[in-house]
Amino acid sequence: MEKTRIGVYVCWCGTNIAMMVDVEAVAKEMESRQNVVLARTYKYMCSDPGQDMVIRDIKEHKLNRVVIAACSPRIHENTFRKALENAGLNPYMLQMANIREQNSWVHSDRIEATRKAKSLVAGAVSRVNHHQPLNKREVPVNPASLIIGGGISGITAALELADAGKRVYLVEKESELGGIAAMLDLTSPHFYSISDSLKTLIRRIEVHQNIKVYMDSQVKQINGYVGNFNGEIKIGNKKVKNIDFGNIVVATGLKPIKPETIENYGYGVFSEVITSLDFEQVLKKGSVLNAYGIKPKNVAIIHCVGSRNEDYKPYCSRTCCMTALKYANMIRSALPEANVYQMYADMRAYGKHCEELYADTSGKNVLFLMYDQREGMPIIEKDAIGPGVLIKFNERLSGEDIEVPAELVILMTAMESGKDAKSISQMTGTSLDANGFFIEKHPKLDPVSTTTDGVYVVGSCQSPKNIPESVSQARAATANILATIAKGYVEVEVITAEVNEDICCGCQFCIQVCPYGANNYDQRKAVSSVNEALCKGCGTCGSACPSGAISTRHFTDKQILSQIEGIMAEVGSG
Amino acid sequence: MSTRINPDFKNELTHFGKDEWNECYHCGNCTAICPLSKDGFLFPRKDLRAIQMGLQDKLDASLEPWLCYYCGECSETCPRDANPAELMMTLRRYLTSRYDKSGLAKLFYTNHIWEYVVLGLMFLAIVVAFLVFLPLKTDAALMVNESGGVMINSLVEGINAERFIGIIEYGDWTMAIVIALLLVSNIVVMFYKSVLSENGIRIPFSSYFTEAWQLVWNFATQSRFSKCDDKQYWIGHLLLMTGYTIMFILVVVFLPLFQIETVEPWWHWQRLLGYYATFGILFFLTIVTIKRLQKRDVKLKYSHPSDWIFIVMLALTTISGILVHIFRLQGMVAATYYTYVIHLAILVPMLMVEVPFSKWSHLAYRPFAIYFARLKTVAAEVEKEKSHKELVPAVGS
Amino acid sequence: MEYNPTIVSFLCNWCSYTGADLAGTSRMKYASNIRVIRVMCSGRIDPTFVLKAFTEGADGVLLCGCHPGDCHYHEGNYKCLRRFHLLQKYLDQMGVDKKRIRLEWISASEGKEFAELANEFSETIKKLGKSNIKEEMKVEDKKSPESAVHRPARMGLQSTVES
Amino acid sequence: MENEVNKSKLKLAIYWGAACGGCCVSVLDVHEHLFDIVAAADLVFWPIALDIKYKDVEAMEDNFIDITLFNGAIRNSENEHMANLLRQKSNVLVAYGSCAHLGGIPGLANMSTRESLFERVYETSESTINPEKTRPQTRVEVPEGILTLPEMYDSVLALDQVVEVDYYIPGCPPTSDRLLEVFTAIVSGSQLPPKGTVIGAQEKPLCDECERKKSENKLVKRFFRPWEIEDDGETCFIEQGLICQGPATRAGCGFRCIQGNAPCRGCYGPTSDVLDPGAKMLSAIATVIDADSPEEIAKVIETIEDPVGTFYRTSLPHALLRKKLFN
Repeated sequence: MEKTRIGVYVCWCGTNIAMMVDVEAVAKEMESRQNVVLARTYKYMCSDPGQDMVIRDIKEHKLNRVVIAACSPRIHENTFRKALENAGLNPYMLQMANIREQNSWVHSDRIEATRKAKSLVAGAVSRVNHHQPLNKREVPVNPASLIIGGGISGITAALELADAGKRVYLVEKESELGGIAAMLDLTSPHFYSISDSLKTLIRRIEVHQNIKVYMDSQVKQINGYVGNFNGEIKIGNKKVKNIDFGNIVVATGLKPIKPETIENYGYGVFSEVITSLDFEQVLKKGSVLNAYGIKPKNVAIIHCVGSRNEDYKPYCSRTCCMTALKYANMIRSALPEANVYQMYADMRAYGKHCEELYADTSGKNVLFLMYDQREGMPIIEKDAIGPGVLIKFNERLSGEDIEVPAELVILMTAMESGKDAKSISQMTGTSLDANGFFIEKHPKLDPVSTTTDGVYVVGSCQSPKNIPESVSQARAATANILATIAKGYVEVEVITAEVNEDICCGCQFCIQVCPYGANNYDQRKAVSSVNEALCKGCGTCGSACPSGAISTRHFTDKQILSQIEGIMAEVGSG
Repeated sequence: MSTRINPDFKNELTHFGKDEWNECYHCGNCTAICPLSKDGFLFPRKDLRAIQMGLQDKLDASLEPWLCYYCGECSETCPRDANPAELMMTLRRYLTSRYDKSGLAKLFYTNHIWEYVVLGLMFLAIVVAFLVFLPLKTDAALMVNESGGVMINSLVEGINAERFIGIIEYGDWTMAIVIALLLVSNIVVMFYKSVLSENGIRIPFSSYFTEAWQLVWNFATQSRFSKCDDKQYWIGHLLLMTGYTIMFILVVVFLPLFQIETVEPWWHWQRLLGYYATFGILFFLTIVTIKRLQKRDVKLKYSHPSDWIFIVMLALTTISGILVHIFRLQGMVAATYYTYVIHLAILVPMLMVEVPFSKWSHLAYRPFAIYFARLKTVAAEVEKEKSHKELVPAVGS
Repeated sequence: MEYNPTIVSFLCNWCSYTGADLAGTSRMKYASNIRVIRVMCSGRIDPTFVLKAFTEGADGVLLCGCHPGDCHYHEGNYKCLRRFHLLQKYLDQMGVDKKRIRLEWISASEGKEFAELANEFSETIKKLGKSNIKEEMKVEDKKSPESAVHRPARMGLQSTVES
Repeated sequence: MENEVNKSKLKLAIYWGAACGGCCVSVLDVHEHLFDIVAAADLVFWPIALDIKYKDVEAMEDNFIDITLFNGAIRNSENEHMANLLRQKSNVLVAYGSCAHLGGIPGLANMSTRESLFERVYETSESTINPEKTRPQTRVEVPEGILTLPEMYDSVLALDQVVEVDYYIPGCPPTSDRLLEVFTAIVSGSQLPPKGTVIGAQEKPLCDECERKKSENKLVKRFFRPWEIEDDGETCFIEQGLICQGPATRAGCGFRCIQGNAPCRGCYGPTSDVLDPGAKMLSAIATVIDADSPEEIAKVIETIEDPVGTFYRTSLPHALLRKKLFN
């Protein structure tokens, strides 16, 4: 058997690590560990010269295991795996020790931080001894895609893929396509008629030979893995259709919260009080009237109804400020004499041409009144002397307690994730954040992928978004999908469970444990087997296997136990 | 107690100058830059907010517009070009109209035709009065004294010099008393609105006297203009105020000493004072006229008709006064008489209209506002000491 | 000087490890005695790991996974929860203070919560004092030095290091 | 000493440490095959059957004995002394049976201290009258001389925790068939497996042999002790809520317990890759608890009355936590 030869590299990360950790001492300590051939430090291991150093050492010193003590493996594990690969070593012969995010950045005692770094690196050294080469696997990609949700994002994604000649299954739970966008009259900040544009897009979808639309339908089950999914669609109330597809675009969007739950606004009590989507319907009819059919002299638009409020939704619903400004403009056109009030908590005009809309609108005799959610939200009461209601609150910019009469009150209601987000996230193996929105793979660098390969989340199912953002995301996801289809194959998870058939006794503990149905009982051999294509490598079955027959590649008992031994081994101080 | 907002109020204010109240989004830059602003004293944003929301009572009680000396830094810093400095100017005009219970100030500011008409009528009245009751002697050419100057008090037909100066002095005093009464009544209203109307305020009686020096000092020196970076503005106001005051005192109080038949040598104190006053006023007028026309300096960029009326009237008064002096020294009898009549026909309406009802009044309201603000601060300090509680000072000084 | 314990922590890759990384990127300071071992899912945490950590000298063991319902692998964290409860009962029976092992849910966004948890658990363990498990479990070496080197394959791990 | 032994025959020793004697009996259970053994080997030491003294063993040359089958755990200084002695005198030392292998049933004494055991046995047990609280002493001087007794240790150890062991034959007791197989293999001179190997047992766990019907439906709402439930005689015990160590235990016993409708207790020990069989089984059992909330889980766990006795019945001294902590 080839002799184990380990190279240890401790990164300074400029001063990020070196300031709090004595990197030289860490490297020196590792030199004496069993099988360690060399231990070096370098300013930036992830830089090209840093990687080249590893590659050179692997070749010159015949290293066959590498430990890199640097930042979180979640950031650079792939970088260094590639470096190993470039040096002709199996990429899995690498172990990283996280001495930045979980050490130098969070501790303030240099001696302690150095001691901890030595432990963590010792753990990695101990572990890497037991690493085994793992080989990548490639599977073909089914060029068809499933799109869940027929809003503006789903429609865009469907057309992009279909126009590229790929089969698309579009599943919409309602009986009409268009989602929230279809309920809007004009867009902000440009006042385009979105319904006109949507009609064209929907017509194209309906006649497109590559798109199969399932209306009033829901996805019931999804099995498989990137490139090779299989799903069940329940159409209407009974029919179940089984389809195969290679990628999934989740575009389930969002919905407005029920403002009834926020009692101080009196929604449902006073007919003068309506939601923004109610108002869109009013606007679509062409004239601004309140529920009594009267042209209001005072129109109040209340922002952040349920948004940015710990009691309801802590996040910003993002589209309301601009929509509210749009309303002010439209009311101003329809009723030039009316008083228009914007009751806001903070005005957010972050997008292209949005600040301009704000500036423009504020010049149109619109009164902006600020309230503080923490100090108390506006309370709507019947106006004792006027025809409408009275909105009472402490106006933050003047410090005055004021009353504002209004015959029409528009609530800019918060948006929340769709109610089927939970089940779809479970079916697709994706995660939801604390607010029920889908979590993207990386919020900055990979904003439409998810941690499940082949599943993309676009549009407002991630967080409230405006139309151009949703459209961009849909196109980004489809570009990714078309790239994988063009490539023809995808690489699938190599960190999977494996069964040692010499030990497995067929007790079948592992079968039910697997959330992906990857473990099966082989009646003929009387042992369990793992379908590696389905396995995601969580390792739960390994921990449930009483006989030790199942191990999780790259996270074997031996590897983890030796990491514990390494971490707990005595280290020199200072 | 909550206040019902009045969105129509801002329309009323548009007649006083600035007519756009929406640009401000309350970033607070103006408050940050304003040399008068102190912690918790949201000057000048607070007044702007009161206008936007139509909090009229708040504004009527506000002294801040008078404390502001229009350095213009707020307007220069404003990211939205909301021009808060000009807003304060507008508020000063508005407040002038609110202190005046006769309604004339409001009439003049909101419709300046009326101001022209009143000025014109008074001009005509004085000219007519002179021509009818105090006409030029037919042999006036004889009324030249031995030094070659015109004997101004003896120019009128049928009235001896003593009688004439008595009439003029009587007129002076009448005018001064009328103006003073009007101005004082306005200041009383101002005091009531800005100080007394505030609930629970208790001003220690002694402080009325101990703080009175503020009034005199600020009136005489206009020292708060010196807080602006541009010192020229302060010097201009200082020269104007001193010159103007000297002239006013000489004309009203010491007329018999001043308007005399003999011509004193040029170094005589009377003449020197007169020259100083003339120079002071002219200097100021020249500067503001040029700058108002240039429209570069932010505080002189936005001119209201009332601003120009004041400048023009003051200029005409001064020029006519200079002409009287020149004609007199040159022994030009008729010219002296007619310019004298015109001088009075300009001076009197100017004082009658400007002092209680228009632009001039700010020279009085400003020192009083500082005085009142001091009184309020003293009251607040006493109250604070009494209760040992943290109180936000009502106004800074 | 105050006793400085050693805590071994098992964090799931998707939520808790990311949460701990977030504490780092947010520069939140916390106790330095936590030694983290990354596993893909809290469902991978085998009770053997916990016992091994204790016998190697850990004073406390912290297990963290995604919040219930948020597991990247759907329900691995529930498996962890069940094992944790039975393991606690076993440890209690073995005379090990139950407080030396803790299971908490830390999401990817809960950097602050992780830092607080690390501090809080570190305090708990400091109060409990040094664990005597390693000392107590040591088998006095009654064998000859040569035989001490050799142990059956299934027992040790260092011995199986190919050297 | 001059033993009448045939140099060509294997020299076999059998010794018991802290044991019940069952292992020795298991040797006799080979019945008539005992003659084959005797034909092939000379028994040079076997306290239960032969009158050969310790001093006779001490007198043997090192490695004189070819094979020693050592059964029983190490509980006292005598056990330890003999383990060392036999190690010295034997070519091949075999840990024979659960007690020598992993500590066995006597190992459960590690849940008590020596003091509490003495107190119970010599003072508080219902059948004891000992007002003077007399306890056995390791050394007592009497007029006739000095009497000694072995010193009882505070905890029970498996054989390999005291001396180097060559092979393990697990079981409580090992089945006679397995013993014969091993013996036959040795006699026939076939290649011996690597040192440290468990012999006389299968590599696969017991379920591989077990004839009960197994399925993937392992979820359990509550656990039962054998007397609490009527076993249907054919379904996997675990699926019926009975904790059976079968999946974590080597096959080789012939699933005799299960044939007797009793769940496996794990006497054959874990498979070769398992560090702590109790922890493995504990993990597997916890995984199939059919509850998600902490309260429900705790409720199900209440039905596992004695985790140590359940999961470490025959392996406690060899577990990661090999004894209870008394603080």
